[in-house]
Amino acid sequence: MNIESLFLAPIYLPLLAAALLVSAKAFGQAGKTMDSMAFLIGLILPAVCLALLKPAIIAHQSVETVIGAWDTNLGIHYHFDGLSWLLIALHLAISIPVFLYSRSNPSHRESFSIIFFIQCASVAATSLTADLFNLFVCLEVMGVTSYVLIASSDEDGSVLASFTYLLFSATAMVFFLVGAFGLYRVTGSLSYALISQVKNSLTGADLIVAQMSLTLIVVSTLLRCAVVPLSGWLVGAHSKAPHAVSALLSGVLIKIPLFALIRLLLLVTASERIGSILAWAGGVSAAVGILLALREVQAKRLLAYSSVSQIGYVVAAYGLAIEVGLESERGALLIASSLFYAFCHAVAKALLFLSIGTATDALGTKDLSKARGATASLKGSGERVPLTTISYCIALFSISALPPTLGFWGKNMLTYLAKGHGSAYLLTITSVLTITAYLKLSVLFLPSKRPVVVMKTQSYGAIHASYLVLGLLLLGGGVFALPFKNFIITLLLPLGAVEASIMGYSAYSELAKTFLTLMLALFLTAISTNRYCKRLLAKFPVPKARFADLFFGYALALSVMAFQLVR
Amino acid sequence: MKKLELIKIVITVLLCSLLVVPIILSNHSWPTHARNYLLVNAQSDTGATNTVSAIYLGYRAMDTLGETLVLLVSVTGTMAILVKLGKEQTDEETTSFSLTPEKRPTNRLRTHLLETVASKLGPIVLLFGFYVMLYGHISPGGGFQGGVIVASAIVFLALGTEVKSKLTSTFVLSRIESLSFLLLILASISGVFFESGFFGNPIKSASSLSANFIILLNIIIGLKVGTSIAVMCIAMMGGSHDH
Amino acid sequence: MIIERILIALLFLSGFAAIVGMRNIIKKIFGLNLLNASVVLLFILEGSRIGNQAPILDADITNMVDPIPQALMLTAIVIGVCVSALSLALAVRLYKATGSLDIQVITERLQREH
Amino acid sequence: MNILLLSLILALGVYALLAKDLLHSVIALSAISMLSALLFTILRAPDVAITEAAVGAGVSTVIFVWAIRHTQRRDKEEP
Repeated sequence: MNIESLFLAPIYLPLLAAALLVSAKAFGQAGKTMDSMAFLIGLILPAVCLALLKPAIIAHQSVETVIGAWDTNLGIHYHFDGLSWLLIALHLAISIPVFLYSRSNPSHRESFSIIFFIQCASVAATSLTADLFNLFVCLEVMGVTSYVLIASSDEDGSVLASFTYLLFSATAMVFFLVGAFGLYRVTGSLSYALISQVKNSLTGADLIVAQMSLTLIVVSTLLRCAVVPLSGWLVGAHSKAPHAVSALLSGVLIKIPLFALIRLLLLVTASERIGSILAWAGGVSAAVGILLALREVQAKRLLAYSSVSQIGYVVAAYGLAIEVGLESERGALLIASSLFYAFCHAVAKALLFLSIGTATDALGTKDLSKARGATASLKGSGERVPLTTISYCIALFSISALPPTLGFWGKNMLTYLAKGHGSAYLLTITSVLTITAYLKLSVLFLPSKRPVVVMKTQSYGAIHASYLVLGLLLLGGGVFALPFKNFIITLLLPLGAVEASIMGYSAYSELAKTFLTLMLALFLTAISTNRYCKRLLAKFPVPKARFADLFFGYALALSVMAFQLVR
Repeated sequence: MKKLELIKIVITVLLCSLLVVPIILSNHSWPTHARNYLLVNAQSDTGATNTVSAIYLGYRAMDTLGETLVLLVSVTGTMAILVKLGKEQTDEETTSFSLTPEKRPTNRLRTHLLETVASKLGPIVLLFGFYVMLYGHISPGGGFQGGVIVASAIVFLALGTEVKSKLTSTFVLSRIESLSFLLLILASISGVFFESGFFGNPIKSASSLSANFIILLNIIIGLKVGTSIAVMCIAMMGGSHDH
Repeated sequence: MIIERILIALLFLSGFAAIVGMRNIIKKIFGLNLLNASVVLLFILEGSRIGNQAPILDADITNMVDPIPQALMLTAIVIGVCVSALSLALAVRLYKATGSLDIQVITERLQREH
Repeated sequence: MNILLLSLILALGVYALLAKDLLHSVIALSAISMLSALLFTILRAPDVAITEAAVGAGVSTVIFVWAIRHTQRRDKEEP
């Protein structure tokens, strides 16, 4: 087995699992054993393959190959390096516990697993591909699986959320195709390396066409990441989906396209302008997302708004890294911390969605103004150890950047590195507001005087297994944060980054800052529970995203980016 | 309020058109080196004389796999929705397309035109579909196109025959579909064990046989596409409850 | 040549305007279909400018059209139809749930239930 | 010839979007697919023509008609 075959394993093994499940379903053989076998083939074996690849990755083997060993001008290029390894590892780290969790919900079991495994394959393919049209196909597979998974929820609004997301992103994908047309026409190729070779020597009208095509491609891909003018679809989709799907979508799927895009952005000239826009867009996303989350009274919608806010951190660091350039030490550190924070947020948000989802199911309501006493309800429904509450607390600590969790390192390192840029201020304000928003969410677990409501009883074995994996990742990551960080920096070296270490920085020196942030957040919470303040807040109108507004945001993003690039 | 909405829509369309129209109108000459390469090498590389097939199932077979996955997922999703709808709706909502002859309005007139024509046309269309599928590497056509034609033939047969035949039962069709999907995945993985890599042509070295891999993929994709589209169409016409 | 491109651009824009502006969700899906059709037309039209023979390697072929856009468009057509099939199924479910095809009415009725 | 076909396609497209009867729109879309297939044959793209005729005019029309059967045929503005 050579390195390419091992690297492609996360694509074809889940597909094999899906194919086995399809056959089992058609022949009436589907059941728990089949499901477990698919789990082994589709998720555990790829993880083993990744572990086998680790020595090669640490030795900085970066292979660019053509699928099927065809001619370089025609075949599809795939790129195997540290970045793709990290992205696939991130996805597996979330999808294994999510799959375990989903086994607790037996309805539509077979179709769910089939689509889940196809989505796994598409995520791996997206993080590996270095071909424009193949990226289009991978994004479409990822999108179609998301639409179906969102619509598989029994909730009423889920169909509308899925439909809105579908129409918005399908339209954007047509724009992506137009962009691919423009680049193919001007450069005569579809693989990133060949495109950048020709594009960097263009002049005049051809250059403008190429830049506009690049804009269409970048903005259409960023749509999947829900950066602010493009984020209108996210809240409905992620709050109405089944809990396991929400965890996966919010945790991983909004980040993969962003990092898949970096292969293209690093190659073309003038991408630092895209970077500066992204840095600002990230800061604005963070602030806007958290402000909307503060207004929200539904548990899952609050989490979804917080996803918009947290992806803002990732995008801001990512944009700054591209603006500075990966050759510089700061750029290398920034891109590493962006990926590091993506990891922190993915694990924490997945755990939050799973625990809050379980808690609201047990309570039977999602309304934060009414729901209290989730721990008691969970106990009533058959949970012996209050692991839901405990894991919620761990995730809360991580997402509010409190020690000793992974998020403490991730967020502080990121804001430290972003210092000096305007959006860093927005990020600092956001971290205060994030704690306030999550304190508001925590009322779910406060004890209640009312009698305990028990909706249904169920077994918590699979659910607890998934909590354990995610919770241990957060706590263990907190302990081994620095080695982990250095590992990421080493893996990203083949991207053109330089060897850089973050020696002068220790997050513990910022404990005072964390303490200050926490105090400020508590103060804000105290104020906001005040009656006058509540009345004042209620006067602000709630923004209602209509369908046309989504496209308005899209057009805005397009024109801002095109103006920056063509100018 | 309504005016504001309208202004927003107009601005959106204008901004997007500002970006898209220059790309569409650009006058750069179309690149030729890929075509020139294919003109010389396509047949020796893949064994197919139809260069579109050579790209579709050879050079860019990965895209085709993705496309098949999109089809699979969207058919699965549509079927799930159909099943949900089928549970909710009562039997009074019959359509003129309905598969069961008693429910068809044409049946009341006793013309039998649709049944007769469809049942005679079905086998011919089926044969044509298989022709398009099998000769995709040397003439226009291929697995996907042939598969869609096969699907329409199956729908014709389902419309035409009043007796349920095995070919038109969704039960059998979905079994064929699942097996051909499994075969497709196995065929694409096979290259990993034959040194040619994922989606490589495992029988590339035997030059006289190299077109066989494309023929094989054409047949598998054709069966997969044909059966899944046929299952979806039959389900939409209300014939999915036969098992 | 320029007229053909303008016609395709107009087709694209009318489809896009329908997606953004029409209130009927099935009309929106029609718009998506037109959008897809225009891109397919664009690729094939421009790709055929460099030759005058179909891309099938017969004995006397010298000047064939570019087969790459054709192969790409096969994929794009199929993906487009799959996506619109799925969106239609969702639209039917929305209609069954709310009794309307108007996006604003659907949104309001679904929000009211909360 | 190309211009003629393209302007027919454009006209049918606009009609499909403006027609009050959704079934008429579906027929117009189906006609667009057939005309596109014709255009593809003229442009030496037989494979795309077959696909467009089979998928665009065949399968997607069936799905559209199914959807309209299960919803409503007329596009009426609601207050």
